[in-house]
Amino acid sequence: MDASTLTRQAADASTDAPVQRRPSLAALLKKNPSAFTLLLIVLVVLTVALINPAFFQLAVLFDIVRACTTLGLFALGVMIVLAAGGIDVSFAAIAALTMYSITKVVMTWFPETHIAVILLAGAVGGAGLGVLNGLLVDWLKAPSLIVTIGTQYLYRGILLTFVGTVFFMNIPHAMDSFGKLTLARHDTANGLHAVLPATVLVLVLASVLTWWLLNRTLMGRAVYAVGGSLAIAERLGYKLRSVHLFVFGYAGFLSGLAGIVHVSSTRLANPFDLVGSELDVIAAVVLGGARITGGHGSVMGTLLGVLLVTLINNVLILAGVPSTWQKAIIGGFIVLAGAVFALRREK
Amino acid sequence: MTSQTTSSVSAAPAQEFLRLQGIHKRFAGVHALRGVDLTIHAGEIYHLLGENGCGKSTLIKIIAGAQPPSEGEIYIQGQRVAELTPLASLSLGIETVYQDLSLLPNMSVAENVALSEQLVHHQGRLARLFDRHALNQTAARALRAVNLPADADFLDTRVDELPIATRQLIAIARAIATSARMVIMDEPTTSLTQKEVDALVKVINGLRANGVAVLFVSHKLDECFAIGGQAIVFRDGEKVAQGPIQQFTKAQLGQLMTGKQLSQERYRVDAQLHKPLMEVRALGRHGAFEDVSFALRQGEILGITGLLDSGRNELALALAGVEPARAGQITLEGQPLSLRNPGDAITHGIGYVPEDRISEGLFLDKSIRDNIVTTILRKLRGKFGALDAAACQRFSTDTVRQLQIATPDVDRPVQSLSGGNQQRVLIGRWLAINPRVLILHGPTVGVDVGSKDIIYRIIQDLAQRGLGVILISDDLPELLQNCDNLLLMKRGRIVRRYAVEGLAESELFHDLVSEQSQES
Amino acid sequence: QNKPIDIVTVVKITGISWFNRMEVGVKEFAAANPGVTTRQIGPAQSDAAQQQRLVEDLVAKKVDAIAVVSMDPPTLEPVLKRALDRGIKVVTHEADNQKNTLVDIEAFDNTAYGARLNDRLAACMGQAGKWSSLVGSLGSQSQVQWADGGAANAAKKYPKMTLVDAKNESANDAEKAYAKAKEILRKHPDIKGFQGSSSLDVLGIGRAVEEAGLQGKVCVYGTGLPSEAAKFLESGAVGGIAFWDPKDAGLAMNKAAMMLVQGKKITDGMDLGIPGYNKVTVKKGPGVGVIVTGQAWVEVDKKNYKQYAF
Amino acid sequence: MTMKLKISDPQLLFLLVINVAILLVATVFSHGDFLDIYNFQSMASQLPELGLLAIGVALAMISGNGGIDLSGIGLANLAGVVAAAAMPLLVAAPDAAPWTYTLGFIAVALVTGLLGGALNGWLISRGNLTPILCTLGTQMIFTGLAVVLTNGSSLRISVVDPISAIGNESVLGVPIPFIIFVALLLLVGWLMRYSLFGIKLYLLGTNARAARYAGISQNRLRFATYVISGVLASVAGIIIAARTASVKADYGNSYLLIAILIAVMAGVRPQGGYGRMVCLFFSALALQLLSSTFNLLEISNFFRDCAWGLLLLCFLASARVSWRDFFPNSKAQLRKS
Ligand SMILES: Nc1ncnc2c1ncn2[C@@H]1O[C@H](COP(=O)(O)OP(=O)(O)OP(=O)(O)O)[C@@H](O)[C@H]1O
Ligand SMILES: Nc1ncnc2c1ncn2[C@@H]1O[C@H](COP(=O)(O)OP(=O)(O)OP(=O)(O)O)[C@@H](O)[C@H]1O
Ligand SMILES: [Mg+2]
Ligand SMILES: [Mg+2]
Repeated sequence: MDASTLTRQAADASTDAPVQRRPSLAALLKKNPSAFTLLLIVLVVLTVALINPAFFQLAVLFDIVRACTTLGLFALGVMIVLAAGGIDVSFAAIAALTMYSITKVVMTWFPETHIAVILLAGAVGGAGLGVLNGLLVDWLKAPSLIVTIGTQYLYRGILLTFVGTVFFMNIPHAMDSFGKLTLARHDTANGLHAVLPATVLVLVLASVLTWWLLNRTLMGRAVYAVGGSLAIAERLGYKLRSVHLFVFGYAGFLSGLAGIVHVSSTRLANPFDLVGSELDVIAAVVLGGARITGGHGSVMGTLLGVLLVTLINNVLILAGVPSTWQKAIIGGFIVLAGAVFALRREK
Repeated sequence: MTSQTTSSVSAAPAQEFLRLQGIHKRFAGVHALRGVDLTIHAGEIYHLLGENGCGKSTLIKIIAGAQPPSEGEIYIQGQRVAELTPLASLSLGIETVYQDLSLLPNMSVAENVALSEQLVHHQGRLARLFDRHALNQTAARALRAVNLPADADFLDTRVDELPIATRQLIAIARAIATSARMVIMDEPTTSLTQKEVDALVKVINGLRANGVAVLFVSHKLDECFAIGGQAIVFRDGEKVAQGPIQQFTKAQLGQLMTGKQLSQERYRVDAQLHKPLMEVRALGRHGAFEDVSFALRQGEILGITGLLDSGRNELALALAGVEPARAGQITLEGQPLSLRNPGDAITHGIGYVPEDRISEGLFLDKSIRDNIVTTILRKLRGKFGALDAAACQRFSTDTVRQLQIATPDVDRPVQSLSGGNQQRVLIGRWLAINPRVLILHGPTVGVDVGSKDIIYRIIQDLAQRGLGVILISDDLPELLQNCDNLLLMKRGRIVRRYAVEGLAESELFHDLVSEQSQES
Repeated sequence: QNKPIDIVTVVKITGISWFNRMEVGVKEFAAANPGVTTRQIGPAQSDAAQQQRLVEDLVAKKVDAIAVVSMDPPTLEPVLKRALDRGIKVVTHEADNQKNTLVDIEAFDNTAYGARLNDRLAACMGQAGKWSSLVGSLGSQSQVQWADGGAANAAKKYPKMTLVDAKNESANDAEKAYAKAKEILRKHPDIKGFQGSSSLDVLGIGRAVEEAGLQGKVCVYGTGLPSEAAKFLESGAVGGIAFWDPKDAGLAMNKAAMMLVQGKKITDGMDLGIPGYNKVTVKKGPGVGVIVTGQAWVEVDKKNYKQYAF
Repeated sequence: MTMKLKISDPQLLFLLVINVAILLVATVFSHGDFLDIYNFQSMASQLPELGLLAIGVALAMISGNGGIDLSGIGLANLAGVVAAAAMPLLVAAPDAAPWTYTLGFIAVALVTGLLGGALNGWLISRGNLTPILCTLGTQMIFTGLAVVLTNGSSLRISVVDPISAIGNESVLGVPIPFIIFVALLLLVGWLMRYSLFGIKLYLLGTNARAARYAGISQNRLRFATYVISGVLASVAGIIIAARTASVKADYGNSYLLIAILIAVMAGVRPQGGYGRMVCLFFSALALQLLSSTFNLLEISNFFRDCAWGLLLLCFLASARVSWRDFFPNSKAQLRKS
């Protein structure tokens, strides 16, 4: 048989089926789901700037970047879990448990601890709880949504029953000064300071690390493999347990960091904080192009999704929306963004 | 790629690579393998033959480490392997093309083909760097070996954007991407065209020449004869025969596999074609098929064939209302139809048995009964609009009896049936609507000889009762054994029409693979 | 008669400083009154529905008296009615619109409290300029009354003050309060004052002000707890706070409950023997019971906050 | 055949055991106080709000394709708020026409729920939105609109006899909300088991593609699912309004996760195709029993959260340990989330 026809035919087959091979806008968007998120961000920015030109100032940018930090750390963790085909709703409880316990321990016994040690402790503590999630998911062979609903209740219950409920106004000195540390400072015309806090660096580093893990290590590839199909990945030799432990552990790791960053930047440790923000984070990640069904998600997209959600949450007063209308407007926007995203999925 | 070191082995007397001893596999309630002894030598080709559900895939999964045996011992190169994990199996050089392909839909072609190499190289440890350059190189080499393009664009394409035939080739490419010692192929040719199969045969011969053992599973006996090697015949989880395949005749193999005599005869006899039933005029959907016209009479079995991407799939989907046509007209008994969705087709008595019974047909963990009555729920309504449970039970039990579906009761999940029985359940579902036209798309893909026989008899019986049957298939003997008339499609158009009676397979085959593209 | 009087205090949410302080009062009351057992419970989330369920279970248990700090008075009406029907004595706090209560204890008049905070804010602002207000949630009756009381006060007395973007919701979250304050600062760079309502509001606003380097230029007043707001009072980011001592409120509620169980009445001008409730005014409430109002509010600033250790 | 299935259902068995265990523990530790008729009435009237919302969540999950309904409690509140705001305009003197007021209230609330559910259904089935994203958004829209209508504070409704009866009275000792809940649960259970809707929904949830090929119209089914869920939410809203004599935009904001908890503990499969209403009932009952027991025994409410979490994990563990060998397929089914 002549092999050349076969090659041609196979090549035909491979190019015909995905018809949109032309370099059109539609094709670009299809290949790059985060482009949609970017588009939405630009739209919001333009709209708000039109309503209130005061929006265009460095100070607002600083505020928004700052507000992204904790949400961003959570979102990266959730994204990696989604990419591996799971879902995690316990991350906020992990963050709350680690940040509060660590603050309490440091305050009570080691008030002079260096911030690096505290961050490390947060990361390790969070990773530990995350690994427990991973072990349970792996051992119980149950959907991670169910498992993490269980551990969410468990972690929060443990925190509030056994660790404490009263918030600390006085946080360890190291955390306080970490929260105040600034990267850049900008004085507005009317004498207001706007600062870009150093806590943002944690998000930047975490993003770089996440990107590197996902794209440059075998583990990163394994995450997508398992997200693509758990059964197939297993039979191709991927160790599911390692992947489960890794993704949930890593999500926990980021949550632990997020908790410490949260305490440092709010400069108080409130055990009731953070829990309740789970769905917003998941919404941000999904708006960043990850899929609930697994196997997809990128660092860039996730950061854009976070930016989009933060933006919506932080421009309503600037845009002059009365406080009673704000919730409905945010909801409307999420639906709208979801609809735009759904258009992408249709051919 | 196949390694240099093993190629020297082929000259020497064949070495034992793998030995299975007393392998049993029990699933809850099923004894799938019953004491299998098997030896695989390097540089030899083996054909694992047997009916659906006789345990072929199970055996393969055990060798590949995907499932542990319940009992029995595995020796590889003389060494006993206590626990064979997928990774261990891969490390020992056993590569598998699974029946379901086992490709990761969300990952790129390159990753699907070559990521395993790096995984195995690092012994499954994931805390290692990933080498994209090496990945692309390995992938490109393997893809070229199966005649797929290897440019950067194709390497980066996501697998779920590719047609099934290309995917099957990618799965094969994965198996030969690294220096395997043994390659297992579980029905690798189900969606390949003859040309692609021929190319695969070359690949297999290349492997053998390099001292690689090949374990090949196919229900298409002709392929097996063409490839040559050892035949291993399974029946009900036991090995019943082994020997050079050329020593057997097809009939013998069939008998060994089923335990009964099978006919090679034409099933279609005494055709009685009645008045015109369905007429399709200038049907088209841009980019899929154009200007398709044909007529179907009551009691007629009309075959449609063509290579992959010939538009026959799309035509079938249009007739079933799944992806409606944009141009042209369909009339049924003189009435023009508009088929916008499968519901419309059902209303007009057009039934469609889809090609991929797992993803398009069955509700695997639902009962056989639910799977059969799916299309006639409305008719089985009783009091208060509720489903009449007794009627459902009666109806599905009748169907099970008529179609000889092997199950003690209809409450079992349909996934507990073997392939051939599942297919019959699906056919039963469509017979339930009392169709005037029944479209069967690859009704015997992955179905063994015994089940095929039953399915063909059912088809004949339907035609006898005055239905119009459209049989879409690329199994030429199947078409020749069953049809009255036959349409050949290429590039979305009908290029030739045949009356099947007396048509020779060689002529049909020649037309199928020739470059001719205009209807003559 | 031998059975001790069983009084249960139900708070809005359990565990936070405010209600821990109240629990001190609740326990103190039992210690001081033999023959009375008291305890305090509250939901784990700030949700009116959860509080309603707790009260429901107490009614089923048939305790002698229930003292409730209502999350949302109207939602508790039917269950409190059932309590009364079952002979359980009901005392409420922060619920002057509660109908099914025998005694509602108010530390002070809410509108007057809001106005008073606003007066202090105005004094700091020089009675002129833009100001804004925050509330924990729009659903919180008393906090909205304080914010509205402040707004009405300013509208009446200080024509040069303009209220902008009023009643922003902070969701009882210091971080959200901070973000809202920041956004208001961006929108109105010339803003002069903030009035907070939830005890977490001043913490968030204070931080925003401090970060912008506006201590002393922007005035921040609101409800708060001395221990929590200390940092910002010291730095000058928060000018002053006001509160009432939850411990005393707890004592007052339990006292009233005990008196009800014993069949005694609270009359106008009575001394409950608790600071701030030495000369209570009693007026008829919207329902069957009375509203007992004290003069229990406390105003502190940088100078004197240390006197209060909670 | 039905009996055989019922007993062999591991979820149901587990839930029954749990319910009995909690009941026993509560009785022993409370020295019998728990077995008070009033206590049971009280629990029975607390159960329906959450139970109805959980049915909505369960239906959405069963429909597959990542189905979930996060907007239930938001819609319940909105339905109550719209009715409470609209009725004074329609019926000037509620006390003079109590029945008109009540029926009007119910009608307006139901229509609101219907429309809200239809919005969800339309967005998800036609607009192709990811259910979790869509219902998160609409949840905010519903709550937000209720805030706009009420300025956030609670709104009292006219406590006329019929409406108050819905929330607070009993028939033969059984609280009316409970009767409503059980009736609706039975109705939905019947629908799921015997009606074309239910059977098709299970099939759709199991394999959407196969359902399409078999002529089952997904869009219509999904739409109907969310509409039913919306209507159930509005019934919850009516019960809440009647039981609290008021409506409020953010009442029950903690119900969102609890409703999901009830559904998953009932064994509803998050990826679709499976879920039983009997199990849902016992799952809701278990949580209610546990919660009331803890209140009775004066155990911290925070610890209750712990216990719920543990209970759920035990439930999963029990399925893993003892029934694995008997249900080889459950492993594969349970896997992916
Ligand atoms: N996944 C499963 N779970 C439980 N039981 C199963 C499962 N798969 C198969 N079985 C049982 O094993 C029995 C044996 O099926 P088997 O594959 O031998 O049928 P068969 O006669 O070979 O079918 P065919 O004629 O189509 O090849 C089936 O009847 C079924 O009850
Ligand atoms: N996971 C499982 N659980 C229960 N039974 C199973 C399972 N996998 C396979 N079986 C049963 O084991 C028997 C052998 O199945 P197997 O897949 O090996 O057949 P096969 O020979 O590959 O058939 P086919 O030609 O249809 O691929 C069948 O009865 C099948 O139903
Ligand atoms: Mg068989
Ligand atoms: Mg097989």
